Amino acid sequence: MNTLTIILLILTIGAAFTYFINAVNHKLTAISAFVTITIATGYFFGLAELGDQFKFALGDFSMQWGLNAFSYYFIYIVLGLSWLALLYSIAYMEGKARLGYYYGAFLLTIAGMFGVVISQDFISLFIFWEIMTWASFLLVIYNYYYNIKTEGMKYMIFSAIGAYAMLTAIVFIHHYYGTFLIGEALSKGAFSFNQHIFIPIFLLLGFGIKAAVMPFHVWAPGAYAKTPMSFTAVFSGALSKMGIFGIALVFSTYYITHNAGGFIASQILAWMGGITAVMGTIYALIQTDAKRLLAYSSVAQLGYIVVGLSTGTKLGIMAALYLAVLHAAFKGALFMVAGAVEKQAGTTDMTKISGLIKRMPWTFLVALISIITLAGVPPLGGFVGKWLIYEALITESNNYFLAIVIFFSSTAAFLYSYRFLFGLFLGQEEEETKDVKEAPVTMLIPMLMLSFVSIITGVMPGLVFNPAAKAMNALGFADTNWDMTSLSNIWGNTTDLSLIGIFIIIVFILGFAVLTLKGRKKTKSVGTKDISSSGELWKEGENWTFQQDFFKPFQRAAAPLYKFDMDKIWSDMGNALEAFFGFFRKVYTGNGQTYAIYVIAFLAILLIFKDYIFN
Amino acid sequence: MMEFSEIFFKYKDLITVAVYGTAIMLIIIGLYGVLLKKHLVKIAIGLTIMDSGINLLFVAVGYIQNGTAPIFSPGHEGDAIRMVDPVPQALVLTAIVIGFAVTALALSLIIRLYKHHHTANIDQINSLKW
Amino acid sequence: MVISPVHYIVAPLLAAFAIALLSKIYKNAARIVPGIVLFYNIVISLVLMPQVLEKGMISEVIAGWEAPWGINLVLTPFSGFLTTAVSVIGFAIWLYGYKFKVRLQGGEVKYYEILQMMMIAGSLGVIITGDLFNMFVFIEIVGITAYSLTAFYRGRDGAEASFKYLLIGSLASIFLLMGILIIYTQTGSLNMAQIAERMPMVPQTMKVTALIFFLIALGIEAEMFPMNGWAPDAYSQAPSPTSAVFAAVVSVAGVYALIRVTFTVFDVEGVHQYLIVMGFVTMLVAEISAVAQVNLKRMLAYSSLGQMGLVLIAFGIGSHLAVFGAIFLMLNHAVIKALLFMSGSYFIYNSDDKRLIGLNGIHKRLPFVSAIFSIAAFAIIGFPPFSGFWSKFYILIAAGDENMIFLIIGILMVTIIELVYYLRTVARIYFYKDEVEHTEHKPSINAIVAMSFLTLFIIVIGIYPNLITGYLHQAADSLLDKASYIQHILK
Amino acid sequence: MEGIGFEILGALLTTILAFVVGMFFGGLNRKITARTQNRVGPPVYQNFIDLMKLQAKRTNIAHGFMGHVAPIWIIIAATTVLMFIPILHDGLWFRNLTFRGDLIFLLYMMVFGSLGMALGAGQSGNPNSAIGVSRGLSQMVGFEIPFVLALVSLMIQFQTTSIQDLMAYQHETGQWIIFANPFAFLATILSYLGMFRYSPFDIVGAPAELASGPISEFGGKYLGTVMTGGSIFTFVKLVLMVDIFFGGAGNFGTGFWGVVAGLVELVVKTFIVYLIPVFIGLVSPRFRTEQAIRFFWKWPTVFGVIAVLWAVFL
Amino acid sequence: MLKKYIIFALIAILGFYLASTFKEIPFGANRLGDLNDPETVSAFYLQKSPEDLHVANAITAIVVNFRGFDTLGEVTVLFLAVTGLTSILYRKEEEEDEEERLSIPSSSLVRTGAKILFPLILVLGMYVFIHGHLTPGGGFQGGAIIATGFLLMLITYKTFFTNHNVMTWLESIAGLGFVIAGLYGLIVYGSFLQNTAWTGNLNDLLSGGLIPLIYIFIGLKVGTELTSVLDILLNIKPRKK
Repeated sequence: MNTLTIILLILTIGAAFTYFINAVNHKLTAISAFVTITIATGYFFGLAELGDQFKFALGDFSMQWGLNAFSYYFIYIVLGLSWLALLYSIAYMEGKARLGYYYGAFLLTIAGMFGVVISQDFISLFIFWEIMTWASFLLVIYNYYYNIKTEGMKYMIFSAIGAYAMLTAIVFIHHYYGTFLIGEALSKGAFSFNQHIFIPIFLLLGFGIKAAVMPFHVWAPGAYAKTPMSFTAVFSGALSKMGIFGIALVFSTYYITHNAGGFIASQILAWMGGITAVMGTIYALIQTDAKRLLAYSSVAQLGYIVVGLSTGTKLGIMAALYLAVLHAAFKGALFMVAGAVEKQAGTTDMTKISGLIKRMPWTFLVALISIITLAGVPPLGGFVGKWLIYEALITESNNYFLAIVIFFSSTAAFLYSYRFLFGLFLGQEEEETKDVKEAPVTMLIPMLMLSFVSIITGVMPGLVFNPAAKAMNALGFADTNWDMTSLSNIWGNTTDLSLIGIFIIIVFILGFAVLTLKGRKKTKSVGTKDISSSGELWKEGENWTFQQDFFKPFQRAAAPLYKFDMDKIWSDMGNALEAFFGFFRKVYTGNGQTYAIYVIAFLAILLIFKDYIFN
Repeated sequence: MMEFSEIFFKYKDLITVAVYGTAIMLIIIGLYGVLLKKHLVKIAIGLTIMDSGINLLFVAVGYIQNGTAPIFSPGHEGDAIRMVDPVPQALVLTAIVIGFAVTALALSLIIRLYKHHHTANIDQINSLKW
Repeated sequence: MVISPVHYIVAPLLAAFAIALLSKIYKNAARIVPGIVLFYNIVISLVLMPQVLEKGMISEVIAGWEAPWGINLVLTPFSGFLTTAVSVIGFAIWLYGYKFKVRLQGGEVKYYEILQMMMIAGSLGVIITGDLFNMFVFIEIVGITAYSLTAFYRGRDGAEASFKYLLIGSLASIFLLMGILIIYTQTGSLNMAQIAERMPMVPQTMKVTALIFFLIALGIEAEMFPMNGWAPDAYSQAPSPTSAVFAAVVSVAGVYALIRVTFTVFDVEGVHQYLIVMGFVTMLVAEISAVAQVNLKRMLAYSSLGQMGLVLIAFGIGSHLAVFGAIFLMLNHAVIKALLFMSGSYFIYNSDDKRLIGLNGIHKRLPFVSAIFSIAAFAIIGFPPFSGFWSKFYILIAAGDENMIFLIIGILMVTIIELVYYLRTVARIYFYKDEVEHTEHKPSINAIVAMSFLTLFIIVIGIYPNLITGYLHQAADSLLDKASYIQHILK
Repeated sequence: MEGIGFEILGALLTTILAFVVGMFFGGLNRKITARTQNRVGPPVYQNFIDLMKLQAKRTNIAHGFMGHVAPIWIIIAATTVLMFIPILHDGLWFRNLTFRGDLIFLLYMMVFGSLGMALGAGQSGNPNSAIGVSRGLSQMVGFEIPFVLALVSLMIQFQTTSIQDLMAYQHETGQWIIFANPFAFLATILSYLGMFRYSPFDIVGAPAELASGPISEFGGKYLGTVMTGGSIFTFVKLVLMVDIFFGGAGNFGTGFWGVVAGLVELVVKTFIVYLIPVFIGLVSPRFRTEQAIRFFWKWPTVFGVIAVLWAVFL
Repeated sequence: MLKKYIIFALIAILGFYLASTFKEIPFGANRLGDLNDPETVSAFYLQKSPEDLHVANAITAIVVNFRGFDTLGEVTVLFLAVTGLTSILYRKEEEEDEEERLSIPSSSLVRTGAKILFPLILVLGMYVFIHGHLTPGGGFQGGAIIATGFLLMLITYKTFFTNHNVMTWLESIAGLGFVIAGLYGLIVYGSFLQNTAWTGNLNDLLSGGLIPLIYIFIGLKVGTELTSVLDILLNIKPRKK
């Protein structure tokens, strides 16, 4: 028996067991789910090693599962993040209804992602892909029916479009190259853009929808925001990375043989990614609900990753892989923060609550670290990703203007980053949130662990670089050695992260000491109601928090960008189709005689054209 | 008094047209009833007319010129050579009975429809649509 | 006495004639005897199938006259596979419907059971007969029973649907007779194998005209697009077990007849393109019409029209893999759609409302049935790991091997339409608040057994299709290998 | 003269120098403004007096943790950037950590301070601060674009991302980059106007409207620290400008007097550059935020694009 | 009205193509081929029915023996039609009301005539299906004749009711008889409906083995079925206004 199959079995059986044990005892549900994922994770990192393979035949097709460095890298994200998210769920989902449903679907989704990553033939890839999709769909519609019609349907339809595009490509790979094995298809150049271009195009469509690339991103914000936060962490952190996984796979041919068609395609995809980043960002910064804000920001971040992938250079792919891990870390943490706030304060609507920093200091700390990472400000991990992308775009593949676009979106990202922190934690302390408690410790632990990842990667990115380099090696890149603590581009300019970190920490400690010690006696700490308000004093029940239309000026300035609303376009298209269907089905007039006339007419037509039809 | 076979030879085409034409005309008339008449009973009648047209075609196709009925009555044992094709007639027997059954069902359905809808106009009986 | 294909027909006939007498002695005979008969059909299949797979095919003659002269019954791996499937599903449906009619009067149950059983028997006859006119007779048996069953409920709509069905159905029988007549005049035979043998000598115009009449007549039975106006009404108005039989048995028989005639009997070019085009049109129109349905059974009916269209497409592609996929899809559709109708009827039964509104939030009352309905819905859309996925996948691969990219894209788009409305339905079941008043009708144990059996089939085949792919390959081969059919029957 | 001690000494010297020069520049700015408005104006060393007054305040109002650390963040930003740009072109003096960071790092480091400031202002809960922050960040999105365009054009043109190399190039060829790529200079100087937040881009602070915006809740030692950091940062920005476009300072050998001459040259150059925003600020009214952003996205961006094209095709 | 003309056009097209098709099939031409070495089924039947089956009426031979399976199916169709009719027109007991059958009171002439004719018609029908294998006619014809007799009675006497019990028994017995006769062949000779070895000699009343027996069954069945159809259709109570 093979390790991979055993892990899949553990996950699926655990899912079923969890689902059914909920009927017995609600307490046990979370426990069994957590035990399952723990066993699976431990088993994997304990026993599975590179090169494990499992071959078998299903139908008339030979299936093959295996583990190479590339998939291993993604399993870090999948299993690690899922483990933390499940740990988080225990407290987060406490007292909610339908726990069996939730945990079962959760484990099933994990199994699906695991399968997608380890499958080395297209059929099992597709099967696991579908399992992953509809299992996650079950979680998207977990919160009952007000979002089945809107978000759930949108998510499912787009996923189906993607999956079926993928299926078409798979079918044609089998037609042209006579194989279902990914490795074989790769070696035969199935993904090359110069022959049978629609195969990689369809595959990219399939994976790109899951990665929420621009014209198809409309499902993502709603789905991320409507799902229970404990799963959204995985949803945006790991599940969307499956799309990244696939895109990297499709481009792996182009990475080795830089052919012209691949270049054009990658450029187009890169620009789509850039537009995605901009769109996600500018829509994120006008949100008033923290969850939607984070959701849009996830779309933007995935845009960066797509850009990194499609540059196809060493730094670019490293940027993508690095950001894949880092985005899992900080965005997972941020969604967990939003979940914690939702659980403790009851809502994440930033116009309703503010000033939670005193109530939930630890949560705020996590949020701060993750937001700094997201904004890409040194000395935390986010900067490394940003640096890699810019260097890749400017120094290696001459996409200067794309670099500007990316820079625009990441500068605008400061706005919503600040909005998130300010809206939830800073600002006036509200009466409503007086008695909000800090989140329970089982929720804090995963968040803190994730933010620790953000911190450590800031000074020692090599921790991520080395496995990522192995993954790139599996993709066909020459294994280049990466320094543990410093970045260097092909022009030989280096940035010494550890030095920066150390320096900043020193200055911080000095400044903090000085500022705190100097006149400590004379420093008196006051609440947020005690402020200089040009003479007038704060009265009971007044709310001075500035939350509505926070970035109105920017909105006015960037008005043209907001004109172009993909969501509306898609919904109009859908309504038009529905109307057409409603009209077309009237061929079935209830009149039996009409049906008879159809028959005779059809007969007459056949008789007239018989020589043309049957010759 | 002419022998039948001579008449047959004389007016072969005419007879052909007459027989086939009658059958086909029956089918067409029945079809006309089915497609254009609004009254359910008339539609059912159209169906039966089509049926009889087909049956007539069968028999006509089975006919062999100046052949006898396929019955070996005493004295005619040997003359299978002059007999018409028996198979279509056998098939027609079956077809007729089936047509009868279908017609009976149709009529019973019409009775019920008339009970429920108080009309026998097929255009007004379309509560199931789309 | 040794078991032979004719038992498929004789046992139900015997039972049908006997029930009238038995029910005078024992009231419940009308309920039980059909079950015994249908179970006996399964036994027959299980006994005959190995021989068929071993010998290639079984041909039995009636009245002791050898193949071209007398009527003969043929069990090729293809038809044998279908008969097995039909018998099993038929038995499952009987088991499901065993208690179904309790709310009607005892007087009716007798007729209902007889008609149901004879409908299944007639479909079996269509599948196993090797004689054109005999096929016509059996099609008529199916038709008569179907008309009667469609109008079985007292409501006014039943009679209307039944009349439409009867109108179109008798047109079908007339055209079928016409085709048979033309063929008979040209070949002087009614035996399919002999006709197929003599077909090359038939002049082209005759051949094509006859083929057209067959295509129309059998297209009506196989629910092809312009001729399938009757289908939604009949499906939606018949009692639910009957709808299940329509979807699972009758349509299978119709498609079988169409395929047998076009593939084996005739040798005309262009039939395959015709099948592909019309199949796609059927599928498209049906699914489009299904989206906006408000009536559950009507929606299911349109969906099964769509599936039939896909089956026709697959047969039209005509390669080994495509035929394989088509047979697989026929099987899957039979099982899954039967399941959908079974579970759906419990929803209707519970909510006293044929419309989809009645499904809102019904899973609270019927968790088991809802689960089965959802699984079946996912399966028919073609989600892995359910059996529906494999058939669709095979068909797509076959289409890909014929390099029909647009066909593939079209099929998948239609599948997305299908996905939309099935998803809405499942969403209603689980995620909507229920407004309408409900009457409490828990599923009876026999229904649960039947449904869970079929569900198990879906899942097991979905996870491990190798269980039946072997038979399917033989079936596809036997359908495509025309020469051996002729040679084997004509000796 | 090597060794870690030397490094630290240099760092301290640099910081002090930057601090002093920055304060004086601030004073000069106020003086010039007064003169042009026919006022006498405060003495040049007025800022030192203010600073001392602030540090000596009786009570300091703290608004919680973020408000407490915000000034430190400004200090961090200023000093880090200072450490990572070369003060003088040659010699070991004031070399600090120059070789360890590149332009992209500097780009991000320069927004570090304003973010920290914004967080601090945010916690104070003063609506004015929040509004100021919103305006400031929006405006930042405005002026960063041309600035980055300019820097990118330079990176492309000289195939490097390190200021060291840029200065080295200017030193070898003797040609200043302002001539090598004038549009880059235009874009940069225009975005500097926004960076300095003098009018017409002073809506962030908006004296007399927002109660001086983000910093309105800061007093005593906090405001003092903020001022310190700000003045250092002013100097840092100028030095960066000079280093990039005006060939940097100090080609007079590594002797003591050479260093002094270099420093003098640096101060002169920086002051000349500093006068540009000052004078523009004198003569121009105040932009609303969106006007400011649109301004930055109009001509400076066009210049930036031209600069990039220039760099690519010339 | 456009639809009408379209339909006319359709019908015309259909008629045209039918005519052009049947033009190719010469009327009255001999398609049987050589009778001694039969190519077509008809020739084979014409050859076999006197020789092997000793049935004078070749059509009977075909209907009952060569293609007896069709006939079985067809009898089933009739049976099912009756069942279907009953189930379609089935009325619950409470709907039942003693409203008498809609029929014009017939004159005494008709009544006496019917009285006299009815047994004769029955006898004629029985004759027809008993001699089905010798003379023209057979089970179907005889059954039809019997049914006409009952029809006569039904429309003449409003009080005349057929005994459903007897009907059921008769038709079931007849149907079972047919199937059992077939099973006899299957059990004894291994082929369903196969005729007995003993077939008498041509043109005897007792010839053709099982064929006359089966035809009698068919006659009974058809007669009863048709009668019950008429009965059911006549017993529909008129719609209440």
